Amino acid sequence: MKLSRRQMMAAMGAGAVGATASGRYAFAQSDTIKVGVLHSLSGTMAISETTLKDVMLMLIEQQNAKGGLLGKKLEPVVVDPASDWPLFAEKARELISVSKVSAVFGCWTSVSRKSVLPVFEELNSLLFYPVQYEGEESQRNVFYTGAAPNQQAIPAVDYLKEQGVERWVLAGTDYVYPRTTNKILEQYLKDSGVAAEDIMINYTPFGHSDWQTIVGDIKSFGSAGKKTAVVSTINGDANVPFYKELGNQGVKATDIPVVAFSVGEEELAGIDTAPLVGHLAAWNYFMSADTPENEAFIAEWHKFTKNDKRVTNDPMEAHYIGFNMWVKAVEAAGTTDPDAVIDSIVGVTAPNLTGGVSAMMPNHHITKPVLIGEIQDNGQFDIVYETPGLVAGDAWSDFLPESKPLIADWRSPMKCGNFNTVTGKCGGAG
Amino acid sequence: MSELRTTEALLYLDGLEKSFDGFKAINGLSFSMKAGELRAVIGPNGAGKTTMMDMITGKTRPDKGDALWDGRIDLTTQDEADTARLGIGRKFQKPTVFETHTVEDNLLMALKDERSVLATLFSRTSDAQRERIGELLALVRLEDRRGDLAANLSHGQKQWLEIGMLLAQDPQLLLVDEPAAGMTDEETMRTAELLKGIAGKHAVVVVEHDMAFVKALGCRVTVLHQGTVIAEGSIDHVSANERVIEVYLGR
Amino acid sequence: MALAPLACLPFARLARLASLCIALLCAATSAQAETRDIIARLANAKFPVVKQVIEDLAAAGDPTVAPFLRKLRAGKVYWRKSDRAVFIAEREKRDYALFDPITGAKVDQVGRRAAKKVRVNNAIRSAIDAALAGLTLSSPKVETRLAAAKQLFADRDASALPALTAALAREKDPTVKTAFEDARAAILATSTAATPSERVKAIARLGERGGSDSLNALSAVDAKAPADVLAAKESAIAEIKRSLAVWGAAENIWQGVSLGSVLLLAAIGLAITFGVMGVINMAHGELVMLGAYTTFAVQEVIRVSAPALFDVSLLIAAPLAFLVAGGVGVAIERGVCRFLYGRPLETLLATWGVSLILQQLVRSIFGPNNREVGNPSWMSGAFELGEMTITYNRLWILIFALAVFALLLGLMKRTPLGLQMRAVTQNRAMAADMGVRTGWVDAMTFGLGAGVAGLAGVALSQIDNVSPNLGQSYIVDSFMVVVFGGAGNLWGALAGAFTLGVANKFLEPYAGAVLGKILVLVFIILFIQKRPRGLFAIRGRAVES
Amino acid sequence: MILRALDTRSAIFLGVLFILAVAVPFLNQAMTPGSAAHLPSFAVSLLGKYLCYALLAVALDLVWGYCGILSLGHGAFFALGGYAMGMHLMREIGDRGVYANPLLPDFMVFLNWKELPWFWHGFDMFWFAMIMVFLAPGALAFLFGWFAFRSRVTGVYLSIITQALTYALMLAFFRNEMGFGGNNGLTDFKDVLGFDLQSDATRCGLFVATVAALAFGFVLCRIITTSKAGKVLVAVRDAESRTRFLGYRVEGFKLFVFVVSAMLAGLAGALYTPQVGIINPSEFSPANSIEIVIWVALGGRGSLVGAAIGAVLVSLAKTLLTGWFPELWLFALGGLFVLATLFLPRGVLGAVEGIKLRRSRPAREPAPQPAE
Repeated sequence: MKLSRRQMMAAMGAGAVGATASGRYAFAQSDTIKVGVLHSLSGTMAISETTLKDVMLMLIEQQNAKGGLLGKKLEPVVVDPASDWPLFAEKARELISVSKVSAVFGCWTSVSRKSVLPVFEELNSLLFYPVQYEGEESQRNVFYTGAAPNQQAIPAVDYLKEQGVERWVLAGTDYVYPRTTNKILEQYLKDSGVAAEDIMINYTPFGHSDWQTIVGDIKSFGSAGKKTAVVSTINGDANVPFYKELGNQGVKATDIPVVAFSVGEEELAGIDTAPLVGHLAAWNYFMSADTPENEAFIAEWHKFTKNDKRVTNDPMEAHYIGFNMWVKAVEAAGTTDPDAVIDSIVGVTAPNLTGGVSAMMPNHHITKPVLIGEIQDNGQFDIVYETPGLVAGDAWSDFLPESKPLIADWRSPMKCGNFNTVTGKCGGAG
Repeated sequence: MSELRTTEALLYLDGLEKSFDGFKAINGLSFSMKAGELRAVIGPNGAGKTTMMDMITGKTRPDKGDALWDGRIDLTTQDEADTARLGIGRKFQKPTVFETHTVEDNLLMALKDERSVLATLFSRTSDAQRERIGELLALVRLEDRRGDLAANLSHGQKQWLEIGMLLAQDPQLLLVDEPAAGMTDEETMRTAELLKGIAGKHAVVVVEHDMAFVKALGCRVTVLHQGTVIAEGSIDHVSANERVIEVYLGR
Repeated sequence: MALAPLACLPFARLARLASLCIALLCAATSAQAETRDIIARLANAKFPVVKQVIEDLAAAGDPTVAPFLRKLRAGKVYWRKSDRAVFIAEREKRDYALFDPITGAKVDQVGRRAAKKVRVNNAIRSAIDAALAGLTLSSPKVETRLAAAKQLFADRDASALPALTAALAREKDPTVKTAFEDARAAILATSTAATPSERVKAIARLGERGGSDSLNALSAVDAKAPADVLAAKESAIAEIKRSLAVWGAAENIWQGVSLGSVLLLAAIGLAITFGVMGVINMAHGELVMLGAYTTFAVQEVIRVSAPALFDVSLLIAAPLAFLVAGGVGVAIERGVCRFLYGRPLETLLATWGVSLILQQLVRSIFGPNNREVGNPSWMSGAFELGEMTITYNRLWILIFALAVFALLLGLMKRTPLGLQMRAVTQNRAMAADMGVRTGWVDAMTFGLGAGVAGLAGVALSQIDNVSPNLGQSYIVDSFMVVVFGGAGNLWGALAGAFTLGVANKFLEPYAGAVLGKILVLVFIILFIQKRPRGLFAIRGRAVES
Repeated sequence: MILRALDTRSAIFLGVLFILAVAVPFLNQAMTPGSAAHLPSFAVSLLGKYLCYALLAVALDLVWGYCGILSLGHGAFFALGGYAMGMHLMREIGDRGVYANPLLPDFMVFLNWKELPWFWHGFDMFWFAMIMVFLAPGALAFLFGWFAFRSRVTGVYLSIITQALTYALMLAFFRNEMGFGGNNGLTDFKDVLGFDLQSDATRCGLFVATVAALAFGFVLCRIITTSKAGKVLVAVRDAESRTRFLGYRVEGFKLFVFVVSAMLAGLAGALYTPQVGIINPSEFSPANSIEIVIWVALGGRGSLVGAAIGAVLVSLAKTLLTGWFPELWLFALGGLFVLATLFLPRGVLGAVEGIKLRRSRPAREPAPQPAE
């Protein structure tokens, strides 16, 4: 009877799926805590995400060297969602229900996060998401260790205004993060008295490689007698040709500075930065941050990758903070049970790499300093501005009419990701 | 257009012209056929024989000139499927049959029947059709290959199958392009017999190089050269024509 | 210094002269001491202090400080923690070599942690640029004076006006003189201190000068200026905008041609493998990528072993890229494609598999990140043609694309290999009968197409990412070009690439980059309906059967 | 007509589908979780996804395998069906979105849309959405086919412009102004027809619906391919101009199968969306469409069962390899494609047949000698 059922399963082709399952179960027998790593190792996003997989492996190795967690060793489970968004959901499901991981560190793009979100909700697991994003979200099972718009975009604009910028180009790749960020910035700029004709908004497709027209447009927009700056939410690959075109067309940072939210040390590694000196980026971490923690982290990273040319960047620091917060929360709860960790993690603090101590807020975002860096000719950033204290991540922007009344608080008794302060109800506008 | 012609001619071509990239393939071609007539068209390479057939069947549109079918229908506005439905069947120089279909299916698809998508989707083969296929198979001597894939036929058998398919369409006019190419002498003579047998009931135009074959057909011959008719008449008449001799021997 | 004549002078005079010299030297030294005092304030200075220091240096007007300012701008100025002295520093292995800020003499070498950088930001760099412009107005070098004039034009700093006027009076070089006058006009036009008539004259001058920087200066004329000044401003702006519109169209064409040259390079190899051989090579993009990575590897080697050769790195990389990509192409042809002739769609599948393998291979060897490929100096920057900015890299890529095209055309038309290629394409069996080694010709043709893809990679490395995804982003566009132009025809690829490039660039300003691209694709789809075999189809009976 | 369409192989295939439809929900629902016989929910969704792909492959095989139209843009029809279903699921969310806007989906709210775009109307009704699942891809296929087939665009040219079609659509759907959620696409679905999408029962229900759809699509394609029209299709594939000279309007036949195939692809997409929980523009990417072609080629072009098997095999390989060798799986997958085209020119099913034939042949007649 049992045999025949097995045969039946094999005949259905489900056998192979079952085989992966049982293969994984075999590992699960050993006394380890599993940590899922869900970053694309192939496809278009591999360029950014592979590093994050490496940093997770390093952090887990370090934790194990310190004796593991709750007396057990940590075991990383790495899968490749291949920059394929539905595959992210499938792999998340596999990590949680087949590999039985206690927490997952992963995703880069918003769409990949959106894709896995229902899975984490349904199977009640934990996701640590390390990348700056558009906000407008707070989910019980997700911890946002990257920047929300108020932790990156708004301080950057403030800095430029201080530098005398009066005319703004908001240039971005056409997807949800730039769209939302630019909506927020547009509102913010208008609120602070910038006229509509002094704002130019431009969107380009993913992987846009011919920037001649747009750089030309920026130049002519900048020749209206007012100090002009570009706020760039241009994503990933498109940045290299954009900066090359800027450099070659002679747009200098002293004339029209470009402040970018998606360009970090990794992206600059592919460009000759000499013509770009002085262009800016806003992040919560720069490799050039002069602190002992950072120096140690970079040394470990070089040792781990056996390559002292590898750079570090902001999402890596986000994973560093997120992982340490998870470790502390698990230690505090005494278990890796997601419900217990969700309860214990709010308020947990972990040192960041820029000399401060970040804390997990009730809305599952963390406090971070905001740094503005200028590109140097060696591919690094020189920090020219730092917020005086840490800024708490705001899940719901105050500059979008519909999200203004919303707040998130996952502690008892509210336990709500979109509480409407006007109607006093959980669940949006009510 | 005179009344006389419209009543008499099944196919009437007048002053056709066609050029490809400056090269005049057809240059003032006029030609007409009566119903049931057997006609051979000869001419050296590049004389415009195939292009003429292309124009009759709607594959190529002439730049200038008239092409009338049955005195009423302007052929220059019809495409291949239209002309086939009007009753013009065509055999290619290279035998073209449906190789992954059986011999029977090849004929079945050629049989005169509704050709629309819906009709074919719901069509069932009737006994009468099966019987007709049997007759055709006998005519082209392929009775014992009925269930075989057409791909497995010999070259000559494919030629005959294609002729069989033409007949299955029951056309008023058959255009046959070099039917004897690649055939043994015996097969060639048999093919001539076959075509002669068909003529009368159907009008037939045979394009051929093989003079022996043309002689065996024993019909009126039209000689094409540089896209125009240079002689027409019995085989003896045209072979005596100086122009024809010059064209054939002069190069 | 003229020491030799001194020796033959009578003693008394010599003594007098010596005392004069000492006095002068003292004056110089005291000026220098003042400069040093100002510079010393840079130790551990915040940005506003640094800015003030620069302004003070500019006000002191000592031109010998210019090199120091340049070093400061480049982030090479450090202060020693032990005594807060300020130096120019150069990295020497793990240490810093410290140089005197004025004389440039080496004075010390300290550990990495013993000195700290004087930090600069954009505002400071701008201030330095302005200061340098003021200090270098009387520089002996023409270029330096021109640069100073340009900077003053952009800054429109009224405080520089007296120095500028003085420099203008001294100036002999006509070009520089014009530039000074332009800068003066820009300052006067926007200065509220100038008289209205002066301003109107200055504005008129700017209007005649034209260009977007004049527009910039004119736009900065404040709205509270007298009516006649404002009227002059409006008419001047209108005039400039008119000429800019004309130049804008020219610029569109140039950008379209440039985009077309990129498309041509990406597609021309495909025109050979796909057009001539009928092989749908989905790995074409990856061959382009291999070319780009070859360039990267060459530059790496040069960086390490022979930095002097950097400017010729592309010339070295081009033949290597051709060989690498061509070699891989021959391997693909011999290993995969030759078994699939006559089944073009199967080659699509197999080469798709090859493309996945190549991508992953490069990812495993070079890592998934972008790799830096530098522009040699002759491909950096831009020049102005009227109101158009033409960047050197794009200009060279256009030239390169046309050269590759011409070479290929010559190869196909005039060499035995080309003849054999065409023979095999037109009638494989007959070519084989006539003694053409068809297998060898196939391999060479495919290798040629692949090699050209490698060349495209060298060019693309100059404007785009060098990452394992490089090829993927060009493959669809390349197919569009070949199909639009008409497969099997090099001229078709040329016409197709430039048509699509220019069309794209003309649509972009109106429809935006995304919609523009969509419209071009829709246009291609519709165009193929009209001409099912592309722009330069080989027509006639032979092709159809 | 249906009976005529079903040979032994089809019967076995349908039998397997039937067993799946019964066994999968049973093993998932009736067995206690953790027992060896229990099929995890994860596997149910996964199998459901594979079968959606199988239906898509069957649809492509109808046009490519039987009519010789190599569409490199079939992903577009799949995605359109998916979007039609996704739009319905978005409307089903109603006021349970994060901003609790009863009318507008979340992505419209935070991008400050004030009104529902006109093309979103009607999708709140399931029947309307189901019509659109067929109509949207069908209409696009009709429009495209009408032009392309009448202009006699064939072969590689046709393939490349279908690629242009899906590429253009991808770029269009990426645009946020289009009102389809841009790069993020449509996600956060809550339920379908009142059933919670996160419950295992709904998942099993969707799985059964997918099996039914695959069976339906398969039988429909069998009916078409075994009819006289199917013979005409093959005739078009093998000798298009001969078919024309026999009086068949080739463009009509092509248009017919192209539209049917697009609609089936749309149906597959509609079932795919609720099972994976997201539909976004990357489904339109040319690479996805090429992958569909690879399924069909690998399984066996011109055999509907083969196409379905190819889709399941490749997807299964991808699932397993991305887990087993996250950093090397592309080598394996790429190698698989190369080797399969070189050594299995008629696909897996063709190879199996070949082996059978070779085994049976020596008994009856000597092996055929290669032609001299």
